[in-house]
Amino acid sequence: MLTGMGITWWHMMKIRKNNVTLQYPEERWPRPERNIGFDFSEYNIIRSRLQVDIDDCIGCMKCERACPVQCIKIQTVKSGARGEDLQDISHTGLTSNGTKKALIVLRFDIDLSECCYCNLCTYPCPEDCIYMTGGPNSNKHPIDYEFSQYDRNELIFKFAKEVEEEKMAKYLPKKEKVEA
Amino acid sequence: MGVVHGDLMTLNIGPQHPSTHGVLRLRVKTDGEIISEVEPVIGYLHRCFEKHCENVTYEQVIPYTDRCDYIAAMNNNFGYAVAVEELMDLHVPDRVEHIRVIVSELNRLASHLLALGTFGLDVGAFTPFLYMFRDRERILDLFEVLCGARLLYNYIWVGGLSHDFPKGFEEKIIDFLDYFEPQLDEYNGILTYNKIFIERTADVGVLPAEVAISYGVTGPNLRGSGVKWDLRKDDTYSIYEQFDFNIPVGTGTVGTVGDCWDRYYVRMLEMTESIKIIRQAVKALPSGDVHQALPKKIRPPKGSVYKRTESPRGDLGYYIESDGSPVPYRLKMRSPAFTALSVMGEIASGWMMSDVLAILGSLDIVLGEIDR
Amino acid sequence: MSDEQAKLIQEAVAKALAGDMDMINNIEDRVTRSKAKAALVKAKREAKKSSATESEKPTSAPPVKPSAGDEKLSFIDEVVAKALAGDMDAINNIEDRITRSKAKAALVKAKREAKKAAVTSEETPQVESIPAEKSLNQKVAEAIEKKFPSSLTGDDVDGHIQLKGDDWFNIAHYLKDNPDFLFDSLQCITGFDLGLENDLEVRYNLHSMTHNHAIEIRIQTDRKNPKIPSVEQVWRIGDWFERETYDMYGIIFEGHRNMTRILLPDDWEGWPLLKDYEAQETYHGIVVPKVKEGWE
Amino acid sequence: MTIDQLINWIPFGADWPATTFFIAVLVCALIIFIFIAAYALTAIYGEVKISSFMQDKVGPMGQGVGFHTGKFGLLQPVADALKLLLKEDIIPALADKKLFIMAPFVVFIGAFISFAALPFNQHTIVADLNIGIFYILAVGSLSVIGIILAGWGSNNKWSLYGGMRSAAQIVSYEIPAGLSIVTVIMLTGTLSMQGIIEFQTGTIWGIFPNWIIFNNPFSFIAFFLFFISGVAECNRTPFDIPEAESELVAGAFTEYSGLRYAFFFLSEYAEMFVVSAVATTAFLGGWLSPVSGYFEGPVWGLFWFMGKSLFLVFVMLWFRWTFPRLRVDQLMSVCWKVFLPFTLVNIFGVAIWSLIVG
Repeated sequence: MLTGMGITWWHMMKIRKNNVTLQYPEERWPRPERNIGFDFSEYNIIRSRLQVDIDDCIGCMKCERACPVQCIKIQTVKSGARGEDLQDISHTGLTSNGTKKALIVLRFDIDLSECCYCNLCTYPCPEDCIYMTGGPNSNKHPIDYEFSQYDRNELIFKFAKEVEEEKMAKYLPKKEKVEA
Repeated sequence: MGVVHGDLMTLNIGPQHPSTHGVLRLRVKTDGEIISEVEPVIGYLHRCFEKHCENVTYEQVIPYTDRCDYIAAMNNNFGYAVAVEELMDLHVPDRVEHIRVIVSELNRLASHLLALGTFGLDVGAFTPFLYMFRDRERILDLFEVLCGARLLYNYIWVGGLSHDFPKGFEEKIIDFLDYFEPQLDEYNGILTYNKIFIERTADVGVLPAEVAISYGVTGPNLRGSGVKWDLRKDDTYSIYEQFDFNIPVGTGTVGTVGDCWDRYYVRMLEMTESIKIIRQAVKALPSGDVHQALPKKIRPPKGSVYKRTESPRGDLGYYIESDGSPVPYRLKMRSPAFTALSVMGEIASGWMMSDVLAILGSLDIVLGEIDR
Repeated sequence: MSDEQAKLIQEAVAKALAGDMDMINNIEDRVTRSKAKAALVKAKREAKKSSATESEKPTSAPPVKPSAGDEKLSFIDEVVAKALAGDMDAINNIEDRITRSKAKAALVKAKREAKKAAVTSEETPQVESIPAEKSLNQKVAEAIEKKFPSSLTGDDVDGHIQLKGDDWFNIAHYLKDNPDFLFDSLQCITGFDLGLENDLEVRYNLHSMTHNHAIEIRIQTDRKNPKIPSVEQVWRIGDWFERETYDMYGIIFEGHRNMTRILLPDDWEGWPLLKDYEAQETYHGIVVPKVKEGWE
Repeated sequence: MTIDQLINWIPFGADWPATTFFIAVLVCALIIFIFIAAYALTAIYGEVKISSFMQDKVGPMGQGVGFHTGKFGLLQPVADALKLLLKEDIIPALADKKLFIMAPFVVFIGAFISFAALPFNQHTIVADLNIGIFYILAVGSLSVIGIILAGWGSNNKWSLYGGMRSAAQIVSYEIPAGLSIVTVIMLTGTLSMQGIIEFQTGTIWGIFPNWIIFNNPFSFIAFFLFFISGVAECNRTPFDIPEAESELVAGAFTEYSGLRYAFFFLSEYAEMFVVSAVATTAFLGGWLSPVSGYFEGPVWGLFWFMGKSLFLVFVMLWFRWTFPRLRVDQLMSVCWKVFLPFTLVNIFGVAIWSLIVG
């Protein structure tokens, strides 16, 4: 009986600072590495939010296939010439590591309300353009895990570039244009 | 027990009860304190895991296995990966095996800490719960460094791992173990040998060995009843035979063999065993590339396999039938908590109200795994 | 297609087979000419196939692929055979790029088969060297056959034991009480849907704590009204496993004391894990699939 | 500053005796109510803060942005009070309205009245009844009725459980508490609180203060018995079965919210203070200073009295964060099979002791 009381007494007396509660509004995560000694850039990854650099995306849809919950939707269309820059719809022909882009990404939506943050989509991506923000990728995009919305549909992040209809019509495949 | 028998009232220890460890309803017939019949009602957390697995490729099943037993997700991944690897008879490099053992033993510590903490809560002791969670926080931090997530890791893949240990990770594990070892006897001091705790748990909810075997109870609950059965030793998988650790068995030091206290104490001893395993595994950690044996396209040959691994709650069995396509034809997960809960009806009738909840806490069930 | 046109085509094809192609070429009506040509190709292929079968190579030559010209295929076979024997230059100096890559692929396939054949050959001797200790499955199968004649259906016993469903209850008792089997713990019951039309199957994984050995027993029942005797009295866990299999597959276990759904709500229609299962639209007015605009 | 001194202190008191008496009582009641409210809030804050130290948590910290709970969470009690006052008072549809509304007040009255006889100082006592301690024990059991009303009134099975359990617990623990007080009365011979404290003045062998706890071994045991059964009486761990979170959600108080819940809360802490106050008066020499010669005087008296009882309240907090909960039948068996015989033996022992020692 008394040993138990002894322990709580000892705990009370020795107020140790390494308790693990995190004062959220002030100490934002990733908190200063108090007790495990790892700076958050040394983390393997941090599962915060998916971010896509659309300029690098060549529309290969590997991430769409890899997603276990099918929460990524991509639509692409063949661009005129391979690797050609199309200024008016701000479509860059070359990716950052020089590969030529043959497809224009019309739509690249990730539904973050359904995403299970398993990070399976970032591995197959040849251009490494889909990644989790922060941690080792913090040079590409600072960490962002505060993206809650009031309406569920706003959680559908649209990464493709917004382009007016008639400008894009020029690049839609010919026969589709005939019927429209 | 009860001499006075008024008319029995059915009472719902309903899905939103503070100590049912999740969404479980106990339909209970009682006439005041003494509970004459307990019938667990499950299915509130059913997410058709097995139907999902029939439409998703082998790599994509892993995040689903995480979400079954979300307290010991590493052990689930491990069990699934071992099952598929046996189906494809794929051999994994040594370093991956060692890391898998380290990581799932760490997850076993975290899961036992949670189990013992909430068991203390059910019996009313509030402080040990917080001590145990403070230490569990450390393990979750380590996992966070390793694979980004704290609870659902998607770390152990079929044929290898998603990430390797970051630089200096082994020292951090050893530091944690050195810090954690003395904490164990602090828990013993405050809870295990506490007179009221012993009074509340000794001789309560006694589970005899044959009943346990017939109900398919496995893991710490079975070992609490005195049966020496641990898959890591008896049906070894991965490289567990390289480590020497013994299997604690309930001996009824306080009450009879197989009561709540035994199940609690077996988990406490198991933690010291896990620490031993982790130390040996970290010492013997070879170098190598963890992505080496990751198959490009997982297409197991036709056939079926039933593989069991030791999760913190017992035998976690995967029955996988593959028809050669990259999508499993049928995947059945045998969940240890499912069988542990089935024995609840048998051992919990006839006890008082607060004992029924103590027995439930000692069985350490997780509803995500029961309802799949 | 009028009959004289058919006659004309047959005649042209016969001539072309004999080598005189101009008869076909100068059929003026475009349609019949194309038909004739098609007939000619078909005729040639039959001829090829009949000649190919008797010239089948003894070595595990790559299977004859119907693609490309037939003579090219036999050429690849020889080259691969030579390469297998170690003389690689035959393959390297094939000038036509496509055939060379085909030959190389064929070579790789041949090598893999050869390796596999070698591996299996190593294993098999081990099994034969200790014929005395029959595998556990055979022992159990024989025991069951002795006690309950005509209850074994499948013959292939190494992976699992196929049983007929009818007296499964006393077989279960027998397996549990027989001293040298002592299967006292039922590890897992797996419901199984063999395909759209064919029947359902239930697989029992039994394990013995004392002898520490395990077997798997499969019982098939037809799809229309699936019925299997329940083993709930033998192994108490059977109660919940069977209720779950009933819940997912609709297999009714006779003799089960409380045959109700365990996971799904009691008034849910349909058996979810069947291959031909469609989820019901609304359940008590709640629309089952989540509607989300701006998507799909 | 008892009530009668107050009466002749009021200037025009003489010609309307009834109203002045009423005013005096009103004033005292107000003072006590404010004291209880203030004490309860600090006790809540104390409990949360101390428990956070004991459990390695941070507890209510208030630094930084936004309207938080002050520097070290000092505003936490204010925040709690505001929350309780502003929260909506839900009355369950099928609840038995009258009982449901009446219950919290009955419980609070039980605790509130017993403050009247507590001797805060040599002469600051609301009513120095000559049956002081007996009055407190009698009134203390009033709150049981309130809890049963709450349990029955909120018309759900769980609170009925809680109500019945607490009824059994409090009633059965009144007996050992009462009997251990009997040992004190046998020594002091008087029932009035001030009288008991007078008896404890002076020293034994010059150094020990002549408190009843050191008087003889039996009264030493009687102190612990009284204190533990007092803890059981106000439903604190290890006897907090009526509102056991893990079993009965919140026992009899499940359906309450807002102001009504505040009253339950207040009465629980008030009850704790009453029990520890009676323990200090009866055993630890109320407002007497441990070093008999020095630190006398009214202000010091108040300090000693508050210090001792708050220390005992702290011990109750300490119990809460260390011990698991007893089961109901164990609770009963401990009370009837262990405490009762002990107290009887105590009484017998003290009787012989006072005979021999004289």
